[in-house]
Amino acid sequence: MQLFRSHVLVCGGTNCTFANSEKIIAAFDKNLVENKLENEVKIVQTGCFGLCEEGPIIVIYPEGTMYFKVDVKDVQEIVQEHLLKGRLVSRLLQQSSEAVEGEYAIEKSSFFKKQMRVALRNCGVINPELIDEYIAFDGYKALGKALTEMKPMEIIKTIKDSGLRGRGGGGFPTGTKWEFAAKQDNEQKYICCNADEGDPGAFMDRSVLEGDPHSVIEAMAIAGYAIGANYGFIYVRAEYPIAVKRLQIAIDQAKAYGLLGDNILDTGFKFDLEIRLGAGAFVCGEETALMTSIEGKRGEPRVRPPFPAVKGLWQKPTILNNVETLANIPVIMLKGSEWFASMGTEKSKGTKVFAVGGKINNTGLIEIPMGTTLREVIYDIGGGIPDGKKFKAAQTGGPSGGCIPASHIDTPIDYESLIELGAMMGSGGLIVMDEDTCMVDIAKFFLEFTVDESCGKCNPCRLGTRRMMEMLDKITKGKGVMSDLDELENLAKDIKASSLCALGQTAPNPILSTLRYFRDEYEAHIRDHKCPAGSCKALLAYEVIEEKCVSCGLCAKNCPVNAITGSKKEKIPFVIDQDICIKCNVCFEKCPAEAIKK
Amino acid sequence: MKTLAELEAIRKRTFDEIGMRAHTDYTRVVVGMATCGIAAGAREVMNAFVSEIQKRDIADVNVSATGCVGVCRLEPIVDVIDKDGKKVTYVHMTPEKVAKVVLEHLANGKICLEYTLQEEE
Amino acid sequence: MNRNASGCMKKDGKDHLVEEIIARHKNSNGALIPVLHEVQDLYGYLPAEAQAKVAKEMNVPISEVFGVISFYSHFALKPKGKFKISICMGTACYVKGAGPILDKLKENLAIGIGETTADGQFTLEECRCLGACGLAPVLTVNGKVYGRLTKDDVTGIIDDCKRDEEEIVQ
Amino acid sequence: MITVTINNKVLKAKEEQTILQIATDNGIYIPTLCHMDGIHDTYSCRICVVEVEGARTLIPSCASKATDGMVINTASDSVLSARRNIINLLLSNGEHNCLACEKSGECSLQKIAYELGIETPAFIMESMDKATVDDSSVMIVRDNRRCILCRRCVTACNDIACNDVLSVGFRGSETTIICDNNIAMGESTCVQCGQCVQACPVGALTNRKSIGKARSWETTHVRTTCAYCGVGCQLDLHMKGDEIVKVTGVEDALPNKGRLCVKGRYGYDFIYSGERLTSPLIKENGIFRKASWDEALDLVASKFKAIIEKDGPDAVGGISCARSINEDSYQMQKLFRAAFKSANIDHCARVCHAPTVAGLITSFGTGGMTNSIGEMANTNMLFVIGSNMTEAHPVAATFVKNGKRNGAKLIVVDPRRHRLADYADEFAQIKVGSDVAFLNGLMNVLITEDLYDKEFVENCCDNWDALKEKVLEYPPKRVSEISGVSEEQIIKIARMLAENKPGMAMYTLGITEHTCGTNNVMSVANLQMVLGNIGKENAGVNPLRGQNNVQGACDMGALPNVYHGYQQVTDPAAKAKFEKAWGVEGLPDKNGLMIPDMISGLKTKEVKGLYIFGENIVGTEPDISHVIECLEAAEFIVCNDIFETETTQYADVVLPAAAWSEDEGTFTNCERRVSLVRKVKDAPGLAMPNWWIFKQIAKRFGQNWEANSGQEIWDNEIAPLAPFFEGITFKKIQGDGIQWPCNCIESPGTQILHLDGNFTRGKGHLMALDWTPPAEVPDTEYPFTLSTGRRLYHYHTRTQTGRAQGLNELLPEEYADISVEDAERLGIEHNEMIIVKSRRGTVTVKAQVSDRIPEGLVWMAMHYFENNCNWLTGRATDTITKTPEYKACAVAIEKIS
Repeated sequence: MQLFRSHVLVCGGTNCTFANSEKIIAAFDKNLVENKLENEVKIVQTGCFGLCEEGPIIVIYPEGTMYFKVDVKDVQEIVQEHLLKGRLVSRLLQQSSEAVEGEYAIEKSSFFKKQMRVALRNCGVINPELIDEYIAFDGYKALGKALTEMKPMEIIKTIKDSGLRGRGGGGFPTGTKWEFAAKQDNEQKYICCNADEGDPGAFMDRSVLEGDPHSVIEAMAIAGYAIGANYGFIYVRAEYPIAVKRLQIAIDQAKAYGLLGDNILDTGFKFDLEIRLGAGAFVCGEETALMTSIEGKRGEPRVRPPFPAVKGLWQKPTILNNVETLANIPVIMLKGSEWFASMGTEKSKGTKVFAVGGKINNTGLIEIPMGTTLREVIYDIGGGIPDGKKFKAAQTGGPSGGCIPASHIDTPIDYESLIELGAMMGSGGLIVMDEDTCMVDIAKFFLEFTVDESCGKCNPCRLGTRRMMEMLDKITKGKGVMSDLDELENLAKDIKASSLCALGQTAPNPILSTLRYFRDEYEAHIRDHKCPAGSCKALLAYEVIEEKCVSCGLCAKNCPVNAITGSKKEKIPFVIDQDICIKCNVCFEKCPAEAIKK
Repeated sequence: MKTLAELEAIRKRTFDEIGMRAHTDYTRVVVGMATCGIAAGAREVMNAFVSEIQKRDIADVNVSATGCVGVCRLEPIVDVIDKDGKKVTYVHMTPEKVAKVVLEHLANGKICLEYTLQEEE
Repeated sequence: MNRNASGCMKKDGKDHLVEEIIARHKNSNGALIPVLHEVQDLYGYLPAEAQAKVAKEMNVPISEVFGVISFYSHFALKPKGKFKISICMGTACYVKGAGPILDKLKENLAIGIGETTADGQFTLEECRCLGACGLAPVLTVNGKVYGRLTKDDVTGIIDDCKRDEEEIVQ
Repeated sequence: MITVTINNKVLKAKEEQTILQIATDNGIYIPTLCHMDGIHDTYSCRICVVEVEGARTLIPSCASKATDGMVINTASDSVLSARRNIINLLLSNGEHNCLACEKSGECSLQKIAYELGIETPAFIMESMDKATVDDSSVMIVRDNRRCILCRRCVTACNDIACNDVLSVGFRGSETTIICDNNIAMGESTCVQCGQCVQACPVGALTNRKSIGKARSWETTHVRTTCAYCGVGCQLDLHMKGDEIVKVTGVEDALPNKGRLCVKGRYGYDFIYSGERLTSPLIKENGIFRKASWDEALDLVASKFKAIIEKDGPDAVGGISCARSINEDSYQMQKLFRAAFKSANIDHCARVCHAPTVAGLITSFGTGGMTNSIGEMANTNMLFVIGSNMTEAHPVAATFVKNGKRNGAKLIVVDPRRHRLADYADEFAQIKVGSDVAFLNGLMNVLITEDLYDKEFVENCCDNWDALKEKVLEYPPKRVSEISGVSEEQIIKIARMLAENKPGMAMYTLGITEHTCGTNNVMSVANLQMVLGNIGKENAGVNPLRGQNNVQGACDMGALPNVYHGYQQVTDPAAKAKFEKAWGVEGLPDKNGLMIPDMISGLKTKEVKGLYIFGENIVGTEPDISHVIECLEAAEFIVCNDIFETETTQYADVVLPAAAWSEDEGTFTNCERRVSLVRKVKDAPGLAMPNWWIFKQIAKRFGQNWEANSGQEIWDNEIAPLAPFFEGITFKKIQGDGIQWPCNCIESPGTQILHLDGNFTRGKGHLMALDWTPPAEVPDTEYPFTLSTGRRLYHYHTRTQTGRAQGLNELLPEEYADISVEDAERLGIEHNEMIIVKSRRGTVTVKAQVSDRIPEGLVWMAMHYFENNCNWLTGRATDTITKTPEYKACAVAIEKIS
């Protein structure tokens, strides 16, 4: 075993991989050899650090220096300067942080300062493709403890006491779920990991799978021991090739170490698992649909009860846990329920991972204690809204969730407070919207999503979502009438009440939530035929502000449909013919004098 | 199939190797690696630290590089900063001296006064 | 009219490969979807003959096989173009302007979502979140990611593909 | 018991009951669109939602079990609002035009919309793709514009009929019902049983034949028994005036539980055919002329009198009809025995299941199916040998498929890989005619591996040692050589049989139509006794009878050896009993001639007069050329029929008869169930019920029979004169029929024979049987084996199905099925016309190349006359029952050059 003085961790998460991190690794390999540093410095491909906006990211230990938006051509400089000479490459440090010693280190940056990494503890720290590195950070210790020191009921009690709740969105107490399944008298039981992360804009689970796959495997084995199951399935989206690959490597390694299979750690406990790929159906994130899909059928939800813990996969008791939920299990087992319960709020314990996106500076993945306020997330961690725009609302819970308006920005984030606001925790997607975002359009966007992703089994969801989308479409085109709003609300409530599964029951949430906080925007679309955010194309009217027009003619020159007339020579202000205008926004973009309004 | 004991062995061995990423309290060995330092043999000194630490299986020590401290005449310069932030600076270091510093200072907590700046001056 | 009397089936060169796939999965529960994944990898889509083969070999009604295929958007019933342009319509990308990029793509390629250009070169698809929200808005061309796009990038990306194609031809 | 409150009413209910069940039990109405009680639930329509106190959402009452103390409101504002919105959503897309819809008046959507006060849809969904009409199927019109995606049709197709054609395709608002892989229904594997139509709550699936015939409220429903096959399905005839406008299966009725096949549902309209015989016909100078009843009947009576006077009663013969009601067969055998004093009465069981009756009487003591069709869905083992059930007994096959889906093992043994084999756990493709060897092989394994039911064999059976000795001569190796089934598979099947009990054995004509037919039957009986599978529920030997009333015709004594109820004619006590009852003397006390001998007797002049009732023997008897020759040699032939047939051509007098639905009586299905056949219209023209015709002839023989209706014949004669039927009366079988034996009025009938191993004959008789090859085996001149049978869309010689609109379209001509291998070798293309010839004849027929046929086999049917397989079949018969060996003869096939 060779000791290296320095480790260069290169993010191998999807964002950074897409942004070329693999080429960066190759460049490092080449440069280290050229500088004869290959025996002193080790390159490690690791999981997501969270700051995806700034990727590709590399971190150099032992100092913990974090470099952002690293390009292949920067590698030489990093090797020469940092690794060889110990000097920071300050242009690659985060813009806001000053190059004061210590302050550039990963844990001291503002992005990480308010975070608390439990589920993501190993992401960006270990090489996910090496089981030894996972073991080095106490990996499989919890499984060992469970199998040798604890009875199943003690494990369940620990999880119950910790207050851990399902991180997939529902927030059901995990320990209680396990207890149901444990109490079922059945030879065959199953553990399923729900890694069908489908909310648009959410990638927490993928990051865990890519960065720390063994934590999920270990947790599933613990769960299996606790409820008496010896087989598990991990249902992953086919759209996550890196996660699938790393999971498979991890499973193979765990099998090779005897941490999966027969007689685990010589305790006689047997547990095995396999990966099942999703095939592009959002509804399969719903637990009964997921099971139906694993059974090889159309992923349509089933009626509950019976609950999966009683009759799940192939009618056998089955536990489904979300990736993030599982990732918490080993730590809870090692550090104890009290430690976990000490974080968070009264009813929402521990931390929660959010994928923060949209109109925010630090797009990425964050893990915060429950109860952190939205303001802290957006401004302290997220670095605020770009271009000095105003924060309008944050959308959580994806198509099942709702919006938190700016007026509630100081709400502490936990399960209950979000529900109270008409939003929901969901799996952890958090999309930030600024003044340019039209809330009717956002509601329509989510409805288009649910229309596409409704399984089509029950009538309210199959037809009702489409009807609601039609009505929203009408409104965004300025063809709505005021009575539509009541009709919409009424329909939304009935769909919520009568749909078969959670998808249908929550599909109206984006509408109900935006109607609750932004009814005036709806009314403006209907009554004034105006989109206050200037986003709904059909309602825009581009006009030249005469006083500001410098008669340069750039607008007319660039107009694709020749809708703008005027004279550069005679300095006559230009005019847009509304009948011809196709609202392509080109004139607005090209005008040097900001003389065009919409 | 691995046993719990084997698992612990893997844990310890690998942690020694990669533990620097964990950011717990470490004693830091900082080698001045500016041009002047390298010219004076800082690379060799640094490598010596790494291999000696590995040889003696000393945990909780990080070896890292830093830039020019500004006293080029004393290069290679090495700071050993303990967990409480107390700093000892060794100057004119050589690989041979490193062996002693590792054994005395890092392993046994006894400062090798003879190599420190104070002594030099 | 098919009256079940004749069960003759057309054979193609990949028949035995399909059989191999099925044989590998036959003993596992709920194997239909894993099998379809692999068969689609083989053909690039799921042609009717392959559906029939899977149905017969796995002893599943062909109606169920089709029901499953048509349920999941990952499975394709029609062959795709040489270049699969897939634009992310996840929330992050949408909020950051994926819509206008999609419009531009439609305009440039003169096809709608899910369609393939007449020359068989391009298929335009939308997908729900690649999880590359940090690079939003993004699209992929045959898996290659283009991020932080503006609608002005569209023409260039399509030209890139056309150039690649010419290089291959040459 | 639990207590729940529904709409402020406090109700007691059983635990595990759903809210919907409790409401329904208590007369509280909850509307539903998708629910199919006890069959399958999709819970998808959401119309049945109710409000439950404390619940977060509305609760689907069909899916939710009530709990103690539950407080439910079935019509709260929120419930009604949700229902109204859902119905509006359903109405808002597609085209729900009640004016044009077949279903108007019995449409669930229409009904619920009406109840909710919805006059027109509140909105129109414009963004939905327009649904279309699939007009490709012969019998079924799929109007997707009216489809509400309740999926009842999918359930009907997959879980009830198990045809697996319909499924749900696509997703979300694009979801549609698909056939196979989304092809037109008419192009699909759909067998057009119409179960989906019956399940459809709206007008999305309709019977093409019924369109425009009647509005639902104009029709009355008459329950009756199907005119096709031995399952005896219960039908609801939807009548407008005297026209049947639609047929549906009677839900929950025995034996079919609402299920029907394509013939049962759509084969009804032959009775309205313009080709019906409407007047007695007398042949003069080779040409038929119309005659009055008196003239025709006088002529028949005088001719028969003359023959009997001159040549004795043995010179006349009668062939009764297995498609007509029991009362007709009873009257005909009575005519022959009581009026003509002739023993020569038989019927077409001779050509199908006579070996069943003989074999099972020998083995068990009673010649009927031991168990019942419904049990097939509940058993643990389904052993199907020599039976193409999905085509010949489609509704029985649905129960077999249900059984398989419910977890039973299915073993199919047949030379052809027919459709049922696709569902099987094991399919043994045996060589034609190797059944006894194969069955002995199975018993060999059971005995050598000590897997047989020792207790049953010892306590309930006799002749064990002889059987054992014989069976041990058939080790798997030898059996494999004879049957072509591998040793491993023989052993595997035997073990599977032993491991999965109780098990049912089913067979049809693949077993009986052999020179060793009776042995085959007894061999099946042996197997089931060795397994201990007799006298229990979900077990037994279960022959599926061919024609709708072939069981009944046997039961009624239209056989040369028994009076009705299997009372032996050679038994003096029986003779005395019937002489007394019928008020006659000199009933024949010997067994009469069987059909083949009657026919041949015409040529040898032993038989001079033949009375053919409802049978088209020219098409159905083997060796057609021979049959024609014999008929041409006859002195006098009279036919009762409803149509002119190939056989009536040879008659001297043709008497027009009432058809199915034109007379009231009973059919007995293969599970011994006597069910009512009702009259819904008068026979056309002068046509009269058959029993009336026989009665009129008897009158001319000086006998005055009192009974003047089917009911009087049954209640006053058939029931009192046979212990098997004594407890059955017309009154008792107004609903579901009763299975004989039913020996007293209190008895509910007998579902299972030989209960607890108490065989009718005392102990079950184990017959030691040797395998014998078919009479005619392939040689170099005729290198193929021809096996014959029937196909789904037609029934025998098409006298009925050929006149039912649509069935000819579904199967427009005869085929010869040949193997892919032989076709390749001979260069024969699919659908190419070929010549098939045997030592007896030659036909030109279209080749159907199929991978369901093994090399060396040619398979044909008898539906179309010109290329009827019986031009080719031989006259070799079962030694005991004289049942022809339709299943094996040697043929050659040739390309037409």
